[in-house]
Amino acid sequence: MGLIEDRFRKNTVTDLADFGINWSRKMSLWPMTFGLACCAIEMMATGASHHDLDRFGIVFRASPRQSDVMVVAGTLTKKMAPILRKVYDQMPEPRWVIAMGSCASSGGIFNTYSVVQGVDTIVPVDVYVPGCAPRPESLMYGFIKLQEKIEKDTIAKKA
Amino acid sequence: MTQEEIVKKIEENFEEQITGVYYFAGQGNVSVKAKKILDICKFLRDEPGLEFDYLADLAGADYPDRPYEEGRFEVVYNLYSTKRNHRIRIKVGLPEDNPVVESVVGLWVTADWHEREAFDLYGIKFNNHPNLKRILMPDDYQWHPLRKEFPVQGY
Amino acid sequence: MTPVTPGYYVPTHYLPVAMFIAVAVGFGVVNLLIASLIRPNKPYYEKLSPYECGLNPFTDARQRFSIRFYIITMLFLLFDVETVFMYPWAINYLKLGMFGLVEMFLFILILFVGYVYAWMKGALEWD
Amino acid sequence: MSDSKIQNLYDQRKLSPFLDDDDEIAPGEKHLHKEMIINMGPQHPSTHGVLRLVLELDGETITEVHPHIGYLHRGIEKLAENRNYAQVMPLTDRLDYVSSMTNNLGYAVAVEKLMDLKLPPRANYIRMIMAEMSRICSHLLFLGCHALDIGAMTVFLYCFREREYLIDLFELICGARLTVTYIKIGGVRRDINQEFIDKLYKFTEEFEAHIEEYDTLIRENRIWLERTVGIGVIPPDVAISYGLSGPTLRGSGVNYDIRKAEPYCAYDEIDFEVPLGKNCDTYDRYRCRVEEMRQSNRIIRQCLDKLPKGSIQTENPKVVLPQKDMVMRDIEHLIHQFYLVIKGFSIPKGEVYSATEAPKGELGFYIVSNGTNMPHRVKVRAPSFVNLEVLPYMSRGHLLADIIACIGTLDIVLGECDR
Repeated sequence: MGLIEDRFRKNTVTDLADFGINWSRKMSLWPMTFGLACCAIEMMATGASHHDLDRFGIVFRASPRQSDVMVVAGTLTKKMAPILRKVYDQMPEPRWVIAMGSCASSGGIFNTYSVVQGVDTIVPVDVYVPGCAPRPESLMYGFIKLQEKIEKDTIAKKA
Repeated sequence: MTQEEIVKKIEENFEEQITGVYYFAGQGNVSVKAKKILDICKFLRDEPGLEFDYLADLAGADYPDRPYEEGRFEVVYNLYSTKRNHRIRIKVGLPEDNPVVESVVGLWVTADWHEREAFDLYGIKFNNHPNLKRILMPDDYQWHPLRKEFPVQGY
Repeated sequence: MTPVTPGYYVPTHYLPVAMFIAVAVGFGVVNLLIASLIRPNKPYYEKLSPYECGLNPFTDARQRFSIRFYIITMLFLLFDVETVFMYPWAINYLKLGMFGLVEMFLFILILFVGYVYAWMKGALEWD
Repeated sequence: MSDSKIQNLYDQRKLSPFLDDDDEIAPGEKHLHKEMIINMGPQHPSTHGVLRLVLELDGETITEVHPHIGYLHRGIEKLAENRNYAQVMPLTDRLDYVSSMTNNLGYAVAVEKLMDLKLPPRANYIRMIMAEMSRICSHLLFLGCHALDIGAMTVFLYCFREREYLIDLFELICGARLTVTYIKIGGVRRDINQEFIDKLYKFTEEFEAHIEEYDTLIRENRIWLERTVGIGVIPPDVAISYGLSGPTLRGSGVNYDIRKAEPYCAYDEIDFEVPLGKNCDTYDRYRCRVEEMRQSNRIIRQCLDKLPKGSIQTENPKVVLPQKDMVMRDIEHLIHQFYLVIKGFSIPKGEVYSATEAPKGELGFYIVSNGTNMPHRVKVRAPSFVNLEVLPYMSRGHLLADIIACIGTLDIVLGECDR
């Protein structure tokens, strides 16, 4: 944050500010769909009408400029890795990454010459959603876990 | 037409090119020399009785422990005729040091990407192919991954 | 009317309009100012590079494009301004009566001549 | 950091006026200044995955398209060469992940042709039901995404409502929603129970009305017609030369459906029509796929009516795991189970190419066996890989917005395109 971050010791005013800022961030997480493979279809199913994601305030944005969280859904290959890194860099600052599916979390069953064994070697990952094509409910649980992580964020001076 | 009739028709016209014929699971395989592959394919496509106008699949294959004259690499043409509803498979053995064969893009346009993939994954070169570049691997990749000596996890 | 000192004239019945404008502009500016102060601000080269679906941009974004776009923009501006002139006329159309009607049609007629001229010169053809 | 500092940092690493070294626009042609080059890159909402198109534009019309694929190449064929025949089945799920049942079916049919294995009729009928259900799922996803790309938002939500219903049925019988691995070599994993049959029957009755719902939404919609009629025209002979298959080929009027040409499973006992297009454009391909959904619906109902009794896997103990209780009591079955689990079955030397009708087109498996329990070579003839080749041909001369309709109508899935 510009002026008010890392400047004040933890006190009631920063707690109130934290509550306000974190509440607004976690309640409107706009993910950028980084749909690569099978998990992208499950992500679409999660976003569709049956397991609706809009009720979490989660609206899928296509461009990195307007998104807060990047959902890496599918197998990341070595040819695609620099693109993932570049698109991650182009996201505005309070940004998080959800590695959806075992391919994104650890390369999954594709331990081959062209697959990056885990997205965390490329971008810092906040939440790993297990499953090979994880169920929509587990993706929603991943989002809830990310919201809990955002709640603990603070603007006070880190000790 | 049954597989035997098709193979007989090929043998009548290209007797000296054929290096082997065998049938497995009701499907005929004709192995031919690499030199006249274009004429054979043109014959198969334009012959009124055969009319193989549909190249279903062009696959590369790697047989490292085959004797030298049969060739280590192999290009397999799975042909199908939409009008006569029959299939045939033509196989071409290529030596290890210089796996080059004529490109059949002129006969079936679909061969363009199939041949680029065979080049990319096996290193089989195709003469006068319009745009012989890697298609699946990054362009600066030095190896050909589907060769048998290449480890699964890569170098 | 409040006593007015000579040389200083406050259009009192315009005061609410001025306050209204001040609040509107102020609301916008203050919000933007606070936002720019407290939002995280960590720019670095990759973040600022233009977004090209994940790749480096081929050529600079400012590129020469064909003249057709320019001609169309000019024509559009011209006729857009014409319609803007019609608004005040349309509001007190009744007060102006016949005089206003004829005047406006004369105005439209002049611009119509310009429109026909542009059409004949082929400015509207696209390719 | 003040603005000026950012600015000179920006100028310091000036944007390269030329392309990256690996990017040659056209063969042998270095970066000549074309009108405008737009990169519709791998991360794009409407490229149905990680497809990258380098578009050369003259104003708004497209002069040339260079598709770049390989961004999802996971080396499935290399993996398949190091696994025994039964272990390759989970890999085939991830090829065309929208309809994984038909991939399993394609691979199972190929291996059974290689081993010359006969299946009991009930297994064939269950396989046909599953294949047609996943065909409807795939066409529903095509319709939803194609309409969403062109701007009709509501069709997407309607289609996914039906798709969820079918996926719940998949989950009912095999536990997984998307990557099911339900069909195995020599039969199917579990028998379908009465609850599944009733629910599926109820679905087939309602589905007719549902198709009418989406159709009335877009069939005569002026915007839809404007965006699809006359777009991406592929004449029949060009379609055959490009090796297209499936609804993309049948949209151009070529009557080639593998379920009719070379019936596998028990398709010859079922009667259904093959919809054909007349004027080879995007609208006809869309009509073909919607009509195919109706035909699949008919097929499912006929299969449910004629579902024979009997076992769901072959009797050959070398191939299929014996019943659990038999294994506990009989040493013979125990040995079979042990061998099958540890080594899997091996197939004598030989090779076979078998094609099945996947929702996207002809899904062919060319399998070479070398006598051991692992295949020597598994080549997947992916319909999306072949259908994508025609994209440059069909989108030349169209406006930039029409390429989205062209990608949508080819119905490509990058999982099987890059393998």
